Amino acid sequence: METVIILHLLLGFMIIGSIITIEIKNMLSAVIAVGAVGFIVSMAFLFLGAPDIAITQVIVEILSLIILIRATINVDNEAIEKKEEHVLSNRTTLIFVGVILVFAWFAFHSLRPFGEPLMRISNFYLIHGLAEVGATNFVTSVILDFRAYDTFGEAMVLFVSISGAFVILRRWKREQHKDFLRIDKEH
Amino acid sequence: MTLYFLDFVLLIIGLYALVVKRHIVKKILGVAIMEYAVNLFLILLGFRKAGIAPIFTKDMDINTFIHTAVDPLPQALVLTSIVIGLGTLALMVAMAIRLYERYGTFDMEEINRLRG
Amino acid sequence: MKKNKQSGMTFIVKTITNLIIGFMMVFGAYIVLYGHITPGGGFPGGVMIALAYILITLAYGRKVVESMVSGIAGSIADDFGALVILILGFIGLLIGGTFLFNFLPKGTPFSLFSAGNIILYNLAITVKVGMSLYIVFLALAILQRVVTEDETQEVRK
Amino acid sequence: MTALLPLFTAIPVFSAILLLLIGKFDKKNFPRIWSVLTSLSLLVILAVIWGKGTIVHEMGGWKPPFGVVLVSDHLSRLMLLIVNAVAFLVTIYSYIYMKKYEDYLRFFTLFLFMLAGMNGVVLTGDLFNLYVFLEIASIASYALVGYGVDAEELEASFKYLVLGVLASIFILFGIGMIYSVTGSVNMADIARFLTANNIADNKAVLMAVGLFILGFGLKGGLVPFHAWLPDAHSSAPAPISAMLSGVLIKALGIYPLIRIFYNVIDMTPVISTIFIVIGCISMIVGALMGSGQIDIKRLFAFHSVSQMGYVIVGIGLGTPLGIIGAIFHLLNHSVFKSLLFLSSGAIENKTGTRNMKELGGLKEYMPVTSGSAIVGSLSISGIPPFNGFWSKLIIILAAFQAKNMWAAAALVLTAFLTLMCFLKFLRHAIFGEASERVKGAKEASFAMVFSLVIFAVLCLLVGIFNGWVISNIIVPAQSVITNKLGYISSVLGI
Repeated sequence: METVIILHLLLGFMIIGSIITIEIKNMLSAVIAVGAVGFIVSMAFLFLGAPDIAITQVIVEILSLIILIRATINVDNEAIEKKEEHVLSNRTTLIFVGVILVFAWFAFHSLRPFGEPLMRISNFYLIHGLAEVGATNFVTSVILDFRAYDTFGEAMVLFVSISGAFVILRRWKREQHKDFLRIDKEH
Repeated sequence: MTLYFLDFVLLIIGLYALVVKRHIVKKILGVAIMEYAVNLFLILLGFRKAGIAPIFTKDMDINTFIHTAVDPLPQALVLTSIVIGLGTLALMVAMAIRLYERYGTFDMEEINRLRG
Repeated sequence: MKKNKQSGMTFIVKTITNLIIGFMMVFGAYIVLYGHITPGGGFPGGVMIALAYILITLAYGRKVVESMVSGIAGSIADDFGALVILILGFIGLLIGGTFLFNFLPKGTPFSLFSAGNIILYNLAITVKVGMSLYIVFLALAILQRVVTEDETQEVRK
Repeated sequence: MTALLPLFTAIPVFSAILLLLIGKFDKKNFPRIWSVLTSLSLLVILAVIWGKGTIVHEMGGWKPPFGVVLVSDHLSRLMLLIVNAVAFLVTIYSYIYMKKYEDYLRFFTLFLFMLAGMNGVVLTGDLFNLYVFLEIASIASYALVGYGVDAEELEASFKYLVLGVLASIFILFGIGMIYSVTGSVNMADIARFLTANNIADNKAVLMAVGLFILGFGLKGGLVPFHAWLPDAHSSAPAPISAMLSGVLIKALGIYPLIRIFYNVIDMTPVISTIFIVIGCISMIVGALMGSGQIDIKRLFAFHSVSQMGYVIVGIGLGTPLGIIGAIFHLLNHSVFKSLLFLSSGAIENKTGTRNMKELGGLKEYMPVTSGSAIVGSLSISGIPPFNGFWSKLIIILAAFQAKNMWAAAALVLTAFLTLMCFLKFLRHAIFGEASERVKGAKEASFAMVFSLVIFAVLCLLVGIFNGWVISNIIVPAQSVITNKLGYISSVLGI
């Protein structure tokens, strides 16, 4: 029973942390605040019985913090003071968000109650996992044998995003006819 | 229920940051928060009351293990989506750096205006 | 590791890095190799080993790390990691008739070689994830220095 | 036969990785030749498995609801035909076009990954697997849109990236909700569970439906979320905007909507009205905003939004005739829209500008390109002998048959607006007196002209033999869509 209380606490901290992330002025402290939210998420995974995911979350969290700090360290870190709300006036966003939250509240009531998952497929994994795959870590047996195609696809996702980042980051001197291609702005 | 709802509030906060904030890095942080919210939601779905991690150890009995282990399927999905989130984050930071190099500012409104 | 004084961070950070690197590599290798017995797996282990190299980059600067694992070697290792996964998939297709079929013997549950080619997948994913994240960090680091040079103040890198 | 299905994603990935390895030594010719061969081999495999009924491939040897399963029924094969045929012709086109950019090794790598991602989305029978391959194709297309690393391209690809990630997060949240209610991620198993327990009206499924419409609608460029499409499609290199408009928004946006709302969750009247309303708004807004454009690529991009509105209206009608019209228009749109974008690429390559006001009299200097552009414009505005006319006609008839007068009116109005807009394009760019920029231009090189001519001939042939095309390709796909129980039994084998 106390895990539910702890989880409520953690989720509360997460919400506070993300509000701090959004409203804080200095960019570096916003990145640190997101790191804090990430680590609380990893703690929540531990309480929810997912050690694999907690380890992965912590490690990926550290790496994304390093990459984010790398992006914001040498540039002007002050947020933009100019008028913030440009997309939607405050009232319409609040009404829109209010409607979504109310509908979500009723939708979540018709989900399975917290703590009783409908284990239709996972029971097969738990029963047959040890005999047919032989791995005692059932999450790994699901990842690398029952649903190996997902992990194959996901290893390729990382591969694509790395070569995509290289495409964006390559130093490339386009030939001088670049302005030739430019659409004439003054028309 | 309230856990799902609080998690959805976290998602809405990330969405708010993504849509309203003008600073590119704030948008990236908004995306990161939304990724956390979705991953946590998937794991919350798989939790079993008084459930243990789906790791079978020597001193366990297989039958009690099957009835108390937490659902391993959402964990497999979340492992994949965490790494996808890392991939998109790397791409976004690369683009943010190049945008800053080209436009000299992280302000999305400024960039839209300059782009004409 | 040759300790060139002018690049990298302060002396304290360097000594701490020397102490931590060994532990990080061993722990990463443990997580990868025992991924199918205890929590862990290819991804966290790979990222941990990449973090060890990134720590050296931060502490000692890019030159030191490039001498150990150069960008080209990293990208080739990255491609080989992905190729191994694909080849395992194709072998599974030939032997078992379905893509990514687990064709190796399953062994006894708690021993190291116990889950067929899960351990091979784990190793391939470790090499791939570790090397590709290391390279992308190098790319981000290189570009970052160019940006700062435009602002004509030499950042100690 | 079932062993061939995983090759559709494995071969492009394998050749992309090989490209990176061998490309380090030979940057110039190997990447281009190798990717043309790869897309050709995929077409050959498709020809081998073409007429074979529903083929199911269980990944890793596990029975469907427990492992990931690849399902190739008539609808998937139709989408595979669209994806791989356009990809093959675009690869030939970019054989010469990419000379303008020095480093095209990574271009072809990302192109092959995008192709693998789209094939993965179209073939998979598993909801989460669809999300993973949707991510592969999207991330590859984000990087490809920003390939020129120019100020505008970077800004356009960043906006596309942010909205794309937003859509993926909504889709994943929807998958989570469906998983919680039905306990499974396999599409056929979800469909069986929902029909067995007839809980299709419980609120969680309704919210998941909303999230799917939001997510896939954004990927498909429908109106409330089309903000990224004109910028991304106009600032991308021409072969990429042809792939994006011609194929990507269909394979990642429209196909999942069809598959989920016909084979997994029932198409309730509420959802069909939502589809029709979104479709009509997309049509009209796309056509209106398209008519005001000067840059020909932005004009084509806006018309992509309005043509997708046609398809969504056809699907929303729900009647067999409406679905036949929608799928036929999907096929036609991918042919003539890729043709238009490739011809705009050829024009831009030779005259250096995409501004309609500065072009003019292209028919003397670039006869073949302008000829194909004329064919493309006529078929998009629905002039009889060409393919666009027949599919628009079927959708309009379906709207009348379904007594949906609002949709029919919107359909006819948009057809008229599209016609006006493309006549303006033809008058400015192709006919009229030649501006000084056009005088120096000579015909595009052979590879580019080759794929333009093939697309134009396809437009004409499909237009003339539409009877054969409808009965042999479109009707089987439509029968798969409306036959939900058939899908469940063929996949799960019960």
